Amino acid sequence: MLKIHFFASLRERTGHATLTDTGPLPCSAAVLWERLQTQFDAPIAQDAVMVAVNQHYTDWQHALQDGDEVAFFPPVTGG
Amino acid sequence: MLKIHFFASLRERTGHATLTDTGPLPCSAAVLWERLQTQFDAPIAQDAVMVAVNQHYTDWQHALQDGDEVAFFPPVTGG
Amino acid sequence: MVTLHEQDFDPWALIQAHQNTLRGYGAMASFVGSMRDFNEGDTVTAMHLEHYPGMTQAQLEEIVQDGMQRWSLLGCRVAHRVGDITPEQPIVLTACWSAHRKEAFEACRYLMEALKSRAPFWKREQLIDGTQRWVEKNTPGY
Amino acid sequence: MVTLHEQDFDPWALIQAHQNTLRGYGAMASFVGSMRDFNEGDTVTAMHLEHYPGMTQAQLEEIVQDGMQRWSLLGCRVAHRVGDITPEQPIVLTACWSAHRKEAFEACRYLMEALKSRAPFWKREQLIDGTQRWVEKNTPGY
Repeated sequence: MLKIHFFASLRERTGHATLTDTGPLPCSAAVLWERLQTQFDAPIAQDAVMVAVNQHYTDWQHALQDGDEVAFFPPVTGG
Repeated sequence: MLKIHFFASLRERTGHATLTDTGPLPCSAAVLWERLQTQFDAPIAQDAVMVAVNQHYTDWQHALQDGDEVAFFPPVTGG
Repeated sequence: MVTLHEQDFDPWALIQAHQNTLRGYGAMASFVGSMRDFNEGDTVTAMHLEHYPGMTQAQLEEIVQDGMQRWSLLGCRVAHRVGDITPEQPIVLTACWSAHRKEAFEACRYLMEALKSRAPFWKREQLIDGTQRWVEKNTPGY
Repeated sequence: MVTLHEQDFDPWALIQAHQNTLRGYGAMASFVGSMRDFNEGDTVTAMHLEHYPGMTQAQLEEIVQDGMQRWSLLGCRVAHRVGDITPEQPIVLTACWSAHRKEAFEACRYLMEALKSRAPFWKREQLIDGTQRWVEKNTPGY
């Protein structure tokens, strides 16, 4: 099981702050992203989406494990 | 007539905080420096001596005029 | 030291308090970013700063560790606002202490650039016409 | 704005007071140089800062004008101690305000480097063994 977070404009575009995924594991972050599309209000490309797993930046090839916390968000704009 | 100031280590090495020079004018700052040597405790080379005329940096070729305020000092070390 | 602030903070008080814990510094460089009431041609009346609780603090501490490894520093202080902000309030503080000025200047700027590209904060602007928008890009830092 | 101080000054109070006169800034970079109790292998107990009254203020104002011409700045604040100083007291403050961070960072560092090479100040150190010496060289800034 994966716990998924969306932040900022991606939270609004997906229509979700958090989701739970119970699909087959391990899978890459990219595969998870495709799997989630059916739950989005509209399809969203990977472009300009950042991925963090267990609160560390990673890439779309990262192999997700049961219990991981996965976050998707747009480029950061703090400071 | 020239009003001359010495600062920091040059004040101590020349033995003077201020001097008045009544030699022939115009003359260059370099010529003035040579003329002043007789009033120093010991000869002092131009090396690493900065020159300011009327409170602006200048060079040893600067032609001094009657009434000028001439300052000689070592490289600055503020900040 | 890294802190997140739900309320307005005084950058000078944070700097002074941190400096009181340090010895041997001869140089302190600091940066404070504040909210402007103007962006991309529009008047901005307020801002909301969203972040990723948990990841934010860890990322900022990692950035400080990177700076401490890269330069010879005696201390670093980073503070960042979250939540609702009004114009002229400070958003971010980075400050570095070192024996000599070169290290403090370079590390302070590095912390800001690293924070801008890596710390999980997102700004949402409230415009004077009542609409809201997410800030999409950062101003170049170099 | 440029000021010389015969007594200990609070850099944060000067920054805040100057900032209160400004509008539209989003970035403030500052540097504070403080007296260390250690230099070139020796313990330093006190310092005297000599300057060239008259030339000092004019030089500092010229440096600020150079910075304002070279970068798009909303304000600059420079302060410098003169006279007798004890360890940990601030010696110099440079601060710059701009719309975006690049200009503030670069101008603040420029002011310090220009001041280090052009402003007529000289430091005389009092060592722990009772002797005095003139500081002969600056630490490189870049």
